[in-house]
Amino acid sequence: MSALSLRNIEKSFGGNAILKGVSLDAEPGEFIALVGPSGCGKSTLLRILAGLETADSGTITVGDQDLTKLQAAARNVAMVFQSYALYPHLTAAQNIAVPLVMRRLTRAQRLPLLGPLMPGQRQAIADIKRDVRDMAVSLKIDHLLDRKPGQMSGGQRQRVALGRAMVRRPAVFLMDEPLSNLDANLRVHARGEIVEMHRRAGVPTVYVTHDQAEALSMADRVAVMIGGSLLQLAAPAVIYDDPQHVEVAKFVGQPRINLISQQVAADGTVGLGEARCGLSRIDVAVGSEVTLGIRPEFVSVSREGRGLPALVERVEFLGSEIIVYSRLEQSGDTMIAKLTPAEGAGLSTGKRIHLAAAPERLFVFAEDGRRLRSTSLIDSDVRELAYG
Amino acid sequence: MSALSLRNIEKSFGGNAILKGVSLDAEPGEFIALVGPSGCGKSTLLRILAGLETADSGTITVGDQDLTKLQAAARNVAMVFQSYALYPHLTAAQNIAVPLVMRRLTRAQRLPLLGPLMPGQRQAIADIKRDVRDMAVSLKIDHLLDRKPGQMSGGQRQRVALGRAMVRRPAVFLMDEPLSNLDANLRVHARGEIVEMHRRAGVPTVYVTHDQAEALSMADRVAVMIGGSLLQLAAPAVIYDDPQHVEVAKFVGQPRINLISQQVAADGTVGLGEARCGLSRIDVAVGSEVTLGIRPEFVSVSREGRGLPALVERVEFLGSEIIVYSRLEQSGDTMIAKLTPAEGAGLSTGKRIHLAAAPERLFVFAEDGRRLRSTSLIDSDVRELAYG
Amino acid sequence: DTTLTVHYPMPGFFKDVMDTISKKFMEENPDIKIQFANPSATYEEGIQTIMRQVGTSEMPDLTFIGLNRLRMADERGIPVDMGTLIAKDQNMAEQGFSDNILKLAQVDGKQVGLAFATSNPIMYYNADLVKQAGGNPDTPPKTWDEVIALGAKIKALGNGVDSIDFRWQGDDWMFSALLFGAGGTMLNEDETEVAFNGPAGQKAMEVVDRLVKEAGMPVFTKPAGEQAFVAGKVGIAFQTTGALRNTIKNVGDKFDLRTAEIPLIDAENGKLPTGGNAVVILTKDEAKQDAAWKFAKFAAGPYGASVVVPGTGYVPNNELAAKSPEYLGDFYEKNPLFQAGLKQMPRMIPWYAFPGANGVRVTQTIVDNTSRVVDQSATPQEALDDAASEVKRLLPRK
Amino acid sequence: MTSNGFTPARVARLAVLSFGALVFLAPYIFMISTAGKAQSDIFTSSLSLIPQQWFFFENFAKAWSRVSMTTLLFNGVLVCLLILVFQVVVAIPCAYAMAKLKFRAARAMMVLVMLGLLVPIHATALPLYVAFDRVGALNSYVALVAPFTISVFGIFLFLQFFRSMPDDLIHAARLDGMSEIGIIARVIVPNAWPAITAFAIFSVVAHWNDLYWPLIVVSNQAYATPPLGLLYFRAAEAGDDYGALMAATLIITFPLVAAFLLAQKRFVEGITMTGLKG
Amino acid sequence: MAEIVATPSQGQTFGKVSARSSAARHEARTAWLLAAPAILLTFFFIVLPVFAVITLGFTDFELGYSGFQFVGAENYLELFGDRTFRQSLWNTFVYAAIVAPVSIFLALGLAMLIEAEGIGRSFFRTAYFLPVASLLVAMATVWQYLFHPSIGPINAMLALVGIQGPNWLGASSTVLYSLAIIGIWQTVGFNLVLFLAGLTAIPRDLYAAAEVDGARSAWDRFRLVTWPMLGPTTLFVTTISVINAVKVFETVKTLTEGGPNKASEVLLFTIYQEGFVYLRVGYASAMTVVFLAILIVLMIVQYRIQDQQVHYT
Ligand SMILES: Nc1ncnc2c1ncn2[C@@H]1O[C@H](COP(=O)(O)OP(=O)(O)OP(=O)(O)O)[C@@H](O)[C@H]1O
Ligand SMILES: Nc1ncnc2c1ncn2[C@@H]1O[C@H](COP(=O)(O)OP(=O)(O)OP(=O)(O)O)[C@@H](O)[C@H]1O
Ligand SMILES: O=P(O)(O)OC[C@H](O)CO
Ligand SMILES: [Mg+2]
Ligand SMILES: [Mg+2]
Repeated sequence: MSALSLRNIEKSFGGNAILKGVSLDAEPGEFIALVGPSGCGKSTLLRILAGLETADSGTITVGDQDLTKLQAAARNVAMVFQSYALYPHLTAAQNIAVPLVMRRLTRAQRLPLLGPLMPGQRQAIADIKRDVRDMAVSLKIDHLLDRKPGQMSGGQRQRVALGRAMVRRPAVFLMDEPLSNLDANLRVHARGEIVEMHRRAGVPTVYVTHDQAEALSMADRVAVMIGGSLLQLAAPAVIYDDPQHVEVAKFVGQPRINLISQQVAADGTVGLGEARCGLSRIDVAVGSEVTLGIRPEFVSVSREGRGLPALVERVEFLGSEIIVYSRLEQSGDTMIAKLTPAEGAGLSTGKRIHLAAAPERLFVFAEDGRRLRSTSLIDSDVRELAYG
Repeated sequence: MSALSLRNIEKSFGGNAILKGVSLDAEPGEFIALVGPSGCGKSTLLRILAGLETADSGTITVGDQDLTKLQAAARNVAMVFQSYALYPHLTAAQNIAVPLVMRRLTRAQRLPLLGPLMPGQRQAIADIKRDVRDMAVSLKIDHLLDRKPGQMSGGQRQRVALGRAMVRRPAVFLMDEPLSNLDANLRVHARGEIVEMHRRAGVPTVYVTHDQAEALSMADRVAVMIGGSLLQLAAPAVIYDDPQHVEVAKFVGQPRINLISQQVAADGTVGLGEARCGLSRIDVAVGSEVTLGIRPEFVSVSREGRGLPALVERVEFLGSEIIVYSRLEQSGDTMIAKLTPAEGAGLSTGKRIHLAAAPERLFVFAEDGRRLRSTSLIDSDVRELAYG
Repeated sequence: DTTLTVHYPMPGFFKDVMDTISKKFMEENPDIKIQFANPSATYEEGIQTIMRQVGTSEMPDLTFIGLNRLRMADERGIPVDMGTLIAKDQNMAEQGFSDNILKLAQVDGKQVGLAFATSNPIMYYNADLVKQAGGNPDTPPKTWDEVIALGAKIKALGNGVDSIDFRWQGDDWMFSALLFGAGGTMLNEDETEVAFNGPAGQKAMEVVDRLVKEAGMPVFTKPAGEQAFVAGKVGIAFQTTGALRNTIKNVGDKFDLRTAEIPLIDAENGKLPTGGNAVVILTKDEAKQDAAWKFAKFAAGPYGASVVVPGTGYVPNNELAAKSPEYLGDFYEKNPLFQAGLKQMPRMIPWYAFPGANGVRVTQTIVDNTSRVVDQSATPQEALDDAASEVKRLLPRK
Repeated sequence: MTSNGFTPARVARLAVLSFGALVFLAPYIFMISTAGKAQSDIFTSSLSLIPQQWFFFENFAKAWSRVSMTTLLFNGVLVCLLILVFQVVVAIPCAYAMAKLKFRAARAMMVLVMLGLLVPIHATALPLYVAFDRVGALNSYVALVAPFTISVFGIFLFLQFFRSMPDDLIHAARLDGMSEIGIIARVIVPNAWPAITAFAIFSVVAHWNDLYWPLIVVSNQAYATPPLGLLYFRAAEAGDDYGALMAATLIITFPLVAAFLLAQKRFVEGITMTGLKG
Repeated sequence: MAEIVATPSQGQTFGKVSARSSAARHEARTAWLLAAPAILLTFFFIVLPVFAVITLGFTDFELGYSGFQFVGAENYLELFGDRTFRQSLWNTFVYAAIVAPVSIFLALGLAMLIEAEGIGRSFFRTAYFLPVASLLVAMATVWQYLFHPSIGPINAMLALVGIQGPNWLGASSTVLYSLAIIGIWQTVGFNLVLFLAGLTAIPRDLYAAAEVDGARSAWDRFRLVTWPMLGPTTLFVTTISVINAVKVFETVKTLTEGGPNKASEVLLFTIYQEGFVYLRVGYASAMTVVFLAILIVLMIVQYRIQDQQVHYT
């Protein structure tokens, strides 16, 4: 039994299908990153999980408990919001205490003046205070406990939000782009903290982001969602090296993967210059349109010799690497290559270069976006092997 | 005579010195990127240049004209704001036309009802319309001219803002983080457009960003500003490969450069394992504290053998590369290494590795942050050559 | 051409009347134009407005001042002395202004205005309710005891019906009606001592008290009492005859409305205060004064009266109008409701005006204390004593 | 949040709101009913909303003819409009200067504004009346309008609104070559319409209905504003013609209600954006 | 800046200094110009009259008589012993103490109901706002009728359920409460609209966070989010409501004239009576000063209390 399981969740707003049957399972303690372009339905899915929104159909189970019909307040699910959604009028300590107060104190114990007269209230409050402090110490924000959110920096607020979510030891942990309000340096740092915190808490976590670097670097598995459907759910390396859909390949990887449309040749191959791939007849017919993909780091550039001729359009220096944008002379496609400074030395706009790629690095996608099985060949092999 | 020259600009707000004597010269048509951490004074400098803020002291000249005392409206300086600052109630065409209307029409000609009766108004307006359209065509936004900013996407707004700034052919062009509101993909694309536009216009440009990738990839020269002082102004490759200050090295480069504090050894060297550098006696005394810097891409990792032993703390997978965070066993310093997926395969938290660096890639900085001249040595050379 | 600005109070009564009179006047005097300033809701507001405007360009040329406020106006030197104008005119009596009538608008023998509308308090009653309560509407009660007894019976009808509405609010006029009816006066002869708390005053206030206690008179605000009466929910109402026309209109044919003379505590010698107002000339401009005098005479003259009487319910203030067939003629025969006021005319004496600057406050004090009796928070004696001591403080120290 | 179904909670909520609305509208219901009744039909012992005879036309005709309703409405519109225009024209530049320009008096002015908020016309009416009297300006549009040409509330409201307008927008306008007046006319005002609408409703409602000040300075019917006119129209004694009075009230209330209906969306938007909510 | 002005010679030597101050001076001059009409009008129509009121409060000035004398604190001493004034103070206090809180909380409750409701928002908003936009002078007549003790609809309806309705405006024991009901009726819509605006400005995320945090009931969410987030609105609404309640005048003037027996005499009505009816401007001015002082003290107290609790982001 998985720790968290979504089955076929569907949701539409005013006739627009936003989630088109999403299913997802998380193992105990697993960290799942949910990525996808803006508007693809990530937040909606998360809100359904939290019980803030009701799905049109589908079920949600945590452990062996069916949450589908429970109210948000009754689910033991914690969430960190993109805006942090801290209560601006409460101090950090009070913010963190809220979920405990709401759960541990009875309604009578929470009453403004009468509360302290209720039996057990004093003890419960002392316990809460201790737990809040422990949480704050472990997040290194114990010196901020008396500040209000308005007096804290973005990073500090984020930690308070984390503290508020974690303090009650939830069964599932949800985060909706918690880092997107931080600046770049802080973001890299905070990634590490969240991963660390997750490891200690060991709670299944769904982490929404549209930053693929975040997803790849933090998650045990990455779920790529596009247009309301989960296209692939796999370990980061698999997502990157073995995308099952052209949209996944396109979404993951910076700079973006090079994509070139081609018709399947009569010998059943497609390819880039001499690097060619054979396709199975079962998958695709000769002459039909497919898309070739090659990641920029696998495009090699030489000044002369073998490879497809191209004109350099722009060279971007990024310190540790150089990105070269060029246009293939034959097809007019733009190709991006990622080089080390040494490899890229001397390249400049207008120069003529030759591009090549290793055939085993080529992905082939069908017209509907599915990845096609392919065999890597070099030009000379083609006649013999392909389309057999 | 340089196209734009700032001499010793100082500015403080309420007693806090924000700009501490900044000087900067730009050649005709040069693109200068001004980078620095948040709050270092970049926007303040730009605003002083534009005349929106007055400097406490210092002079500004453009060509041979002293702008120091001119009001913003009288300077022929154009600026693109981070928020774009488009007039929300005007269409794109009207937005772009504003600076022309303000400059080419007399006050009488601008009057709401009487204006059209003034001589020459009709002709002037026709000219303005033509210029606006030409500008829009060249920015490929001629189909948007009738939309208001609220009906445009971020990228489209940005182009309208560029159009408004460029249409009047300013003597200096200023941009304050114009891309920071765009999403990552659009940002990479827009970089190319701005560079292209700048090349065509040939106007000296100061471009503020806190994104070092933007600065490195777009500018002719990069000015690194930290805490109100310009620490280095040089070509991107020089900034990256030959930083003159520890703060510059720290600010530029992603992931951050590794910095290790060390005392100068008795033989006048410092170093990392076997990679050592000799320092000049003139610069620094034996036993004094210096900082060693090495960029992550120059740290090599091996499972066994030579190099400093370290424990892997975290491995970040980023698709085309892998970042390894490890802790040196001897000193306890954290070291970051950037590897290809092949090099990084099999590394995971807790593994023991060995780190090495090429001595010629080491930077040495004095305690006050200045870069020190150093000679690269390998261990065996030390005794013979160093401190000679 | 002369334009006269005319100000008047109580538009509810006089708006139509004023319009008719001024239209006719302008027809007869094409060289004089009449324009009206904003009317004031009550006599008190009227006089305050004029006092504020004295000496400014806003001051109207003519105004109509409550008969009880003429003294106050005169003390401040506001009205133009009409004595000289009358002297010039010579034939006042022929125009229907008898000495008796002229006297109504004199202060210490000085002619400050011409009485325009005069009234006295009468009894209005709902014949249907009287009948239901077992009374005979054709023989209305003649004494306060009878009123109170009948009132109690009406009250006993239940169904939300109230017995009596005695119009004590607003000013001291209705209290005066009881007081003068008992033969009392407000102050002593030489105006040095308060006299209304004497025996006559006590009798008067006791009537009020008994109306509440024995006949169950409720605490009405002025409009509430009027509305309840015209709605057929009140048996007997006591107020000015000036309200007659409006009451007739508001009652319509909802019930059988009758009027009768108001009872007097001293049936022999009892008197009644004269309500109403007088036209007063304010303009000091000689040229305008002639036109103003013409208008004043016209309004207070027989034509004016022939409009005012049927249009409101006031009793005629001009002998010509009352007697000449050209004017009111057989009006009273055809409109028996109007006769009650007419019959009481011989008992009318001037509405007492307190000396000094605090006149308005004095009357307000009397009203406030009467209200304490009505809402039973004070006994008649307490109310009278408190009122007396307060009024004493407000009178000019001699 | 707003599901399509009628849950019990929702039914209860709607019931409470509708009942409340009924209570709040009750006076209007009686007003409309009375405006349709003959004089003798109004005060009766039986409660009936439906007139026995249909008297709307007569009452409206009477209301229209007995007071010069056109003058009242004209005066009301003119006075409110003049007040509003002056208030806006005076308050906007001042608020702009306080919000976006650096000058030393800004702080002192803020204090003045806050204190000014506390001083109602009722407090200053006496000396103002004396002053208007001395200069012979009573009974004039000047007297009705002048004391309200300054609205500290307006300054306060616009100040809040302008503070939330981005500085960059103003900087861009300066770089584009606009003078400060140009910025106000071409950038601030076109973008301040929600705030201006919100303020307009506050201002017009207050001055259309104001009785206190007109009662003091106006005694000439030619300058009477609607409430003053109605006050004259109201019976002074003996229930005068309530049907006509209600008809007149309806006539005078209508423009304001219509204005609110038209502007309410912007009004709420304006309040939201002016930061009155904080 | 002050130093620079004091030593002009030094200012000349350093071009940079004069450059800076000239630009700053230009900005300040523009600001003054823009604010000048407002400053002038504020001076003439607020500051000067307030000073005049304070001054007149020490005189025996009466309208209609020319000239006046300074009488020191005599007016204030008289105020002290003036039964009407004391009654009027107390009535005003009672009136405000009812109208302000009730109209605030009623408006808040209604605003939350309207906000939560999908349909009819603009209808309800208009229905409740209507009283704000209507002439009190005219509506007073309607209220007078509604409140009529024997033929009024309110008492008629009470009678239906067997309650003997009070003599609303007629009895000194109820008149103030009746006026308060009208006051509430007139104020709620105004507050409601302000609260509606405040509610729309609360980030939805906070409610989501509250739910996730375990705030099950609507009351919990109100306590945790709505009430604190409405702090600034509530402050503003309270300020306006209190000021407006203390300023009650129209209903008293048109319905009760302060009666019966001063039971509905309120501050502004008393001031109006003294100043414009009895024409004792000096005495009325002294009352006005007291009135202003009360307003200012009220506001200071209120800000003190609320400032500690109100959160501004
Ligand atoms: N309450 C709602 N009513 C109508 N449409 C909605 C609602 N909430 C979300 N949507 C729509 O559903 C789609 C998905 O929204 P969602 O917020 O889940 O996207 P997202 O993937 O989180 O995007 P982002 O990365 O920008 O946060 C969007 O097109 C949005 O407009
Ligand atoms: N008008 C001002 N008054 C007081 N301090 C100011 C003002 N403007 C800027 N500062 C301060 O000056 C410093 C520099 O501000 P500036 O806006 O120039 O930074 P920046 O480098 O543009 O930062 P960022 O990258 O965040 O935009 C900041 O500490 C800021 O708080
Ligand atoms: O209306 P009048 O002129 O009869 O005066 C009577 C009193 O004012 C009624 O209280
Ligand atoms: Mg989202
Ligand atoms: Mg900046």
